[in-house]
Amino acid sequence: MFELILAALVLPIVVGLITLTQKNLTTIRYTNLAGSALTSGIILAIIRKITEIKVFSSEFLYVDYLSAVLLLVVALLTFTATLFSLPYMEREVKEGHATEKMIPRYYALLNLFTFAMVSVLVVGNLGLMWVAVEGTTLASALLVAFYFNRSALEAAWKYVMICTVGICLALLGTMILYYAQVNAVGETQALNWLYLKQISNTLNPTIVKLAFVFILIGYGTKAGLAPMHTWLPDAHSQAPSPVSGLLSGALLSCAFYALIRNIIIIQGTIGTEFIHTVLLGLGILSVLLAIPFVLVQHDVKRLLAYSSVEHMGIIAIGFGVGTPLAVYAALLHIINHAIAKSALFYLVGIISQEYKTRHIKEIQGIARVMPSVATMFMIGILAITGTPPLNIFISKFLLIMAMFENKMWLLGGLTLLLLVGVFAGLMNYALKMTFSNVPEKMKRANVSPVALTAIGLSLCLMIIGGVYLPPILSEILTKAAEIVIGG
Amino acid sequence: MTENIYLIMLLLFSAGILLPILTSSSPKITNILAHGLSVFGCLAIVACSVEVFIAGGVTFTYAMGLPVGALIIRIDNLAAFFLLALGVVGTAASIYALGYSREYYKQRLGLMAALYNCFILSMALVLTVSQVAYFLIAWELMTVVSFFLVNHEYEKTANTRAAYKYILMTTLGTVFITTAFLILSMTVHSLDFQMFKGASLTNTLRNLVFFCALLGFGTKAGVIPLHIWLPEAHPAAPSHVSALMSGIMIKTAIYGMCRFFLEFLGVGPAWWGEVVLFLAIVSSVLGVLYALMQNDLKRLLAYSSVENIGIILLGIGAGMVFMSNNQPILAGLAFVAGLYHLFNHAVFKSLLFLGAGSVLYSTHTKNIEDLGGLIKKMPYTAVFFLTGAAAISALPTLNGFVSEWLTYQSLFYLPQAVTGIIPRLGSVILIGLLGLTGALAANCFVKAFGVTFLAKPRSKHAEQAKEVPATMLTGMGLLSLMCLALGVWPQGMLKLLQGVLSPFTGLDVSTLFKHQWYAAAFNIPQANGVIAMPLVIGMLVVGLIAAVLIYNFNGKPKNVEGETWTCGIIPNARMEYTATGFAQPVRRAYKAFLRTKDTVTADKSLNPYHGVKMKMTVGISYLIDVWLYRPVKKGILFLVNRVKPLQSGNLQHYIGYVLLVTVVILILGVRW
Amino acid sequence: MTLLTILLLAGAVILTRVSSLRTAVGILGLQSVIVALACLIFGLKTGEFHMYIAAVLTAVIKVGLIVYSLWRVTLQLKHEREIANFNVSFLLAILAIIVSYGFVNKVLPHMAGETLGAAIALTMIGLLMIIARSQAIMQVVGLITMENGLYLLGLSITKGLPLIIEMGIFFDILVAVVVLVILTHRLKYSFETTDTSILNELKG
Amino acid sequence: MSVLFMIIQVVVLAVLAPLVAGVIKNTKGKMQSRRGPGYFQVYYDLRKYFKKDNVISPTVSWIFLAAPYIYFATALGAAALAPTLLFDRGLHYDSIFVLIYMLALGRFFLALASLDAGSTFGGMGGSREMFINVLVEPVMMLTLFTVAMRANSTVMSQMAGAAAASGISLSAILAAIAFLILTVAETGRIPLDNPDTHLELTMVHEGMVLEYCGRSVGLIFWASAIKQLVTILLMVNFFLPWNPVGSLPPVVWMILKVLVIAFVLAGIETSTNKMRLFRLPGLLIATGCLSLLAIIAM
Repeated sequence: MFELILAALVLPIVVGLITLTQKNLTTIRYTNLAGSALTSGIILAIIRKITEIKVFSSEFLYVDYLSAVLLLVVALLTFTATLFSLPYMEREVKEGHATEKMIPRYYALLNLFTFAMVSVLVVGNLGLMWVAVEGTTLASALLVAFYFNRSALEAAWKYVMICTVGICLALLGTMILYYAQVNAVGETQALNWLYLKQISNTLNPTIVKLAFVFILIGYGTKAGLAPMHTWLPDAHSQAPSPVSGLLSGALLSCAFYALIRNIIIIQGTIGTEFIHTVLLGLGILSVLLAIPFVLVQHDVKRLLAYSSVEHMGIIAIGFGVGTPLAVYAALLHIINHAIAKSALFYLVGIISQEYKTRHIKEIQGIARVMPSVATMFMIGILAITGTPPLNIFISKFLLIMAMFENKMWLLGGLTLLLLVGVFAGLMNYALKMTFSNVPEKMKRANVSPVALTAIGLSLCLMIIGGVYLPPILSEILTKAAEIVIGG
Repeated sequence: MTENIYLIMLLLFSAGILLPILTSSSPKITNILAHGLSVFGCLAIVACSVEVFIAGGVTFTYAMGLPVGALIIRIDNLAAFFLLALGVVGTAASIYALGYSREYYKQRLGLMAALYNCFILSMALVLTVSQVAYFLIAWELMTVVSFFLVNHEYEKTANTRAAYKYILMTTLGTVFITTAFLILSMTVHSLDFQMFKGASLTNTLRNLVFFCALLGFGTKAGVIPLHIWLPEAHPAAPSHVSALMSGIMIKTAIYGMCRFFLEFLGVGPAWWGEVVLFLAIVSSVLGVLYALMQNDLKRLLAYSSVENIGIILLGIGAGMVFMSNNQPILAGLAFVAGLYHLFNHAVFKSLLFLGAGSVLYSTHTKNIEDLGGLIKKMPYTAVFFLTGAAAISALPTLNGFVSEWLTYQSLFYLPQAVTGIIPRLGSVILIGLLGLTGALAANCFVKAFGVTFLAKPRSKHAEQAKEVPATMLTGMGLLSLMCLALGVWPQGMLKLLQGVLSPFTGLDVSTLFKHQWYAAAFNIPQANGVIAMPLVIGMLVVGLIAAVLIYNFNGKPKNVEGETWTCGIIPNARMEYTATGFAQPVRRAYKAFLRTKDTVTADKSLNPYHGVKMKMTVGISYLIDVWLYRPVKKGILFLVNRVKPLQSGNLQHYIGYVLLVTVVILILGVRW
Repeated sequence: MTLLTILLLAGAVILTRVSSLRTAVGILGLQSVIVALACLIFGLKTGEFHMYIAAVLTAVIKVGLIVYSLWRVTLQLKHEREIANFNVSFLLAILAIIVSYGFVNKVLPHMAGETLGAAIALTMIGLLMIIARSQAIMQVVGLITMENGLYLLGLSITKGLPLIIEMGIFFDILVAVVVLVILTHRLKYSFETTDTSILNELKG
Repeated sequence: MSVLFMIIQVVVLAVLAPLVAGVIKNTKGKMQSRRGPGYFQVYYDLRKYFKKDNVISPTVSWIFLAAPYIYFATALGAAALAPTLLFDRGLHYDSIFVLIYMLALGRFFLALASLDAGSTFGGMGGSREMFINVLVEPVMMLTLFTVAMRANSTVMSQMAGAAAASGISLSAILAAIAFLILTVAETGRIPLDNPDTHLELTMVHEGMVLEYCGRSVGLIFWASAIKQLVTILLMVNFFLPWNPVGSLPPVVWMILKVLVIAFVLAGIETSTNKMRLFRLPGLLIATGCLSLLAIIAM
């Protein structure tokens, strides 16, 4: 097990280094494809192993079902993102948005990013977890700024600044938590998650509550919860599309994972009431704040970014409701959202490359320019808006069901209504882009099969996820939910 | 047995969904395969419901790999009744589609055919699934599939807008449906419909469920003021799909209401019924009024669907009032009336849509101002359309008449059931308004048929019209026969409805109908009534014979040709009375409701006195839009534009937000 | 120790009044030196070995690399000056110090070492600089100041975080500064200025 | 048995209908200080019509040809259902709604026929006829409702019985007035319509049948006469059911009352002048209010 985890951590670094040394683009492509495939394979192996040994913990590493859920997300997205990057970056070079010598840097950073995210998920020490989360920011910052044009720089600057300020608050929180630990039991096993979990009820509630606030804000900023989400639309819209997919699908989820890890300990000390209330509040606020920007939007990638804010809100609501069912739903929602949203970002990548713009008004008649892409796009939009029989509906429905089970009639109804608001915006623009008349300069285009494969993979998962959930996955989620509840 | 038929049905439709996509190379094969399969699928549906009526209801569950529980299929009489309607209309529509699809050989036929099959399947699922999660899945599937069908001809941007309006409204409706279902299921801690009966709810929750169900299903049914999507979406879809949408899909909403109001919620307070009645009468009067104003044939039909949903709900609402007033027999009568009209409307409205489709097929225009004289070009279509028009105007010996009569009968006893002067007076006026609806409907369909099929062709399209292929005629013929059969011999359907309604508490249909072979007679404590269709037919036939005899009393007359009298000028098509002109008196009399905006433009250059080339454009604006939807839209946009500046692009602000929320939560934490 | 604290705060306060980037970076270096010294003193007090390492790391990374890289950039930004209302931020900085000391003495007197208040004050001033300054370099300086504050806080409430974590944090700060320096570089390159107040194109 | 009664009734009414029409025409003449056509004039007209041949426009379709038969047939049907003195015919098939929809059927086809010829006048007539029907139908329902509520049944024989049983009351009188106006409307007379105008633009019912000639027109006029008699019978049996005590048998009373109504109609037609089409809604709304008052007063 240890070896596996180590491999999963080292492999991306190695691939990254190889990439930097290589000049030949083809080799780079194949190395990275192979590398990502191998990484995903290893991660899946880890998950498989977890289902047998339930939990693995060493001095600094800790993996259990909860990490497994997120590892699954990272595994899937790393692979699809890399696969999609191949044709995408090729085209970028052809279009002249990027030069050939930027390509190695891109792939190297991509691998670094993967490494950072995996390390967030496998470390068992809250301090190191903080380090890793900050690491993801730094690794992705240069990816966001990849094109080094004005708006990309602006986005990256804001991204780093806001996230670092936020993450500093998280550091403060972590320190306070450590202080609580020191006061309670001394310095042994500082910030070791497992240990803290065991002794959580001995900590001083007031201090821990203080810590919670800072940790929540810090990781919440990274997870894109409103109103700390402000960096998100900029970064997502300026990064290269595969990276946008990763950011939205994997990074946000990883930040959320860090938050949850902390909360598991904190709720052992101060109880769940305050935590749940705050999470519910932020969740609703995120959904609410996303709506106006989805209803009136000019940039298609920002549109998707705000929908990510909304979905993070939904997940927050899930953890805020806090019943086993709700948490189960929230975790499932993390997976579903990651798959669907990344696929959508890839699609938008293709579309914006074809139309040479991200302006919704100028993207018209996809259905007649790229029928296959249009079909996938509509399916993706339907999925992301939680329409059956696609995967997100299942988690959405379970979540709402959990709310009603908790006698939250009005909150549940309100959430449903808000989702309609988002639906209205997304559907409106999706229809305008897909079915309107084609501008004369556009003619029927053919899309790279590799890209379609990458998206098709996610699409299959979406459709299957809508009608069938593998029992093994269901078991993982149930156990993970138990861990979150603190059972 | 039933289960096997059901599975076969599923199989057929699944094949119907897959094959067209695979064989999309040759449209002819696709067409025959897909619609052939759907014909058999619909027959299977009919068989299924018949089997249920004979052998009794069935329940079977399939464990699915989803965390939302097992799939429960339950077909009781109520479901079977709706399935029957679906099967009959579906069969006709599918046969019709065999011919009609030629229109789409160059327009993504494979996709359309697949969606068509999926559409029928989803409706069948909606009617049979008896578990909340899967019901919602089927419901949404139905919406989405029909949405793509509405959007099928996206070459016209208007269709896309219609589709958007449609899916937005229905999604909004689904919110309320979900809420209603989840409140119920979470109080009984089960997703199975069967458990909902007599769920112990507090009054507030009970009313909440009622309203959510009413709003949610009302949206799908197209009840005013939630109807705005309907007149946009139904015309946009391919005609055989419009037929199914108007004929069956909006009825699935009524099915949902029946489930809630009859089964789940049980007998409710009287005001529930009164609310339903109010919505119903508003829908029927405004619906038919707007229908009369339309010149687009399919839009006209769509609005008349709104009207007929209103009439159906009149029956159901009256039934609810009677139930709460503890008059089970009258309640039974009212529900029978409602459901009978539902079935009838399913039949003749789809017939009319298919007719409109045939007109579209051979003239390629829906604007009746450009039509005329088609009765000579396409005689059979004309006969079928006339049957539908007469039936929907509730003329005797056709099915519409029977259900209309039953509705009148049940409404007649309403004033004695309701309490309070306002409801009492209201229920009296109700009858007057229903009369008004009937008269307007007759007016509307005289216009529709007369202008479309009679007199001289008004345009080239109409002149070059040809009779449609046999398959399409067969489809329409089938439904026309149904219209006649259900009118001439209502006993069968009434017996069926007795079976459908008997299991529900609060109403009593056992003693309702004395089944003479010749008369649908009902007797209730207050009084009794007979409707002897054979007698009515007899009178008409005897009358006709008498008329013919008298006509030819002194030998056969000699018929001489002579031009129509138009003060001595040779008449041409431009002198004919137009559809707009035909509707003008009502238009003017009901200005207040229609908010007519008419403008006359004349080119005064040649003749400064009254000008030449006079042109009149007439328009009406819809109250609901003006009073409800536009303000809401404005308000939302206003809020949006107030909120958007938050994302100001200024880093300092952003960090400010972070600190602000930190402080707020800190304070919260301290105060906790 | 008290002397160091006073120096530290004085430096921070002065930091809010400088308009030249290089001066700011210089003061930052000074500040980092003080922090390193503080760390050393803590080490001497507690005899914790890893404190020494932490001190060394601070010296090497914060004083050495970070200041160096920032200095490098500022060399290219000859004509960049901070233009902001110094008086306001100055007063705010003073206020921050008063508030934080008041807070410490009121709320948690039992742990009112000299440094805690200073640490909080330093953090707040750092944040203040990020918000109130528009020069990229100034914001970075603010960030480091904030981080210094946090570090000091860690030192004063606990005896510093475990070494491995400390190293991670140091590493992160280093990388962050490198990234920010690159970005600043590019800003200069494509906007001809490093005044971040013009970075407000991405809206809505 | 009841069927036999029915046939007798149909024959009698069909035969007498033209006479009533004649009486009205004659009285009108007298009131306008003319001699007026003889009582039997309508019979002569009909005989003449049925001798004539047809001129048929090439525009028309089978609808045009079939309409007169259907119109006549529905009139006979109405006659068969109309309430006469043979109250309570065992079976309750004679629902008021059946009668109303019988008439509706005839109207429907006549309106279609009016469009079929493709002349402006026909269309105009049809449109107006349907419009007036839109105004009349709801009021008709309400007014009949007053009686039906008294009988607590919509079966005409029972309604007539109940009406006869109940004494003179305010509500009854109001309803009677309302229905009188409706009778005028249904029989297509001034002030709603002008049966013997010769100017196409003022025609309503006449406009619809303008294109007919010969035997068809004979059928239509006869049917209209029957319809008129049926309406008057409704008036008599539902709204004037009271027979002043006397030795005369009820049949005589009924005939007398029919004649009285005929005179009244003639009187109205002489004394008022035709309203503009768009004044009619006001009139009929007023009528509707009358019948509502009648219901409230009950």
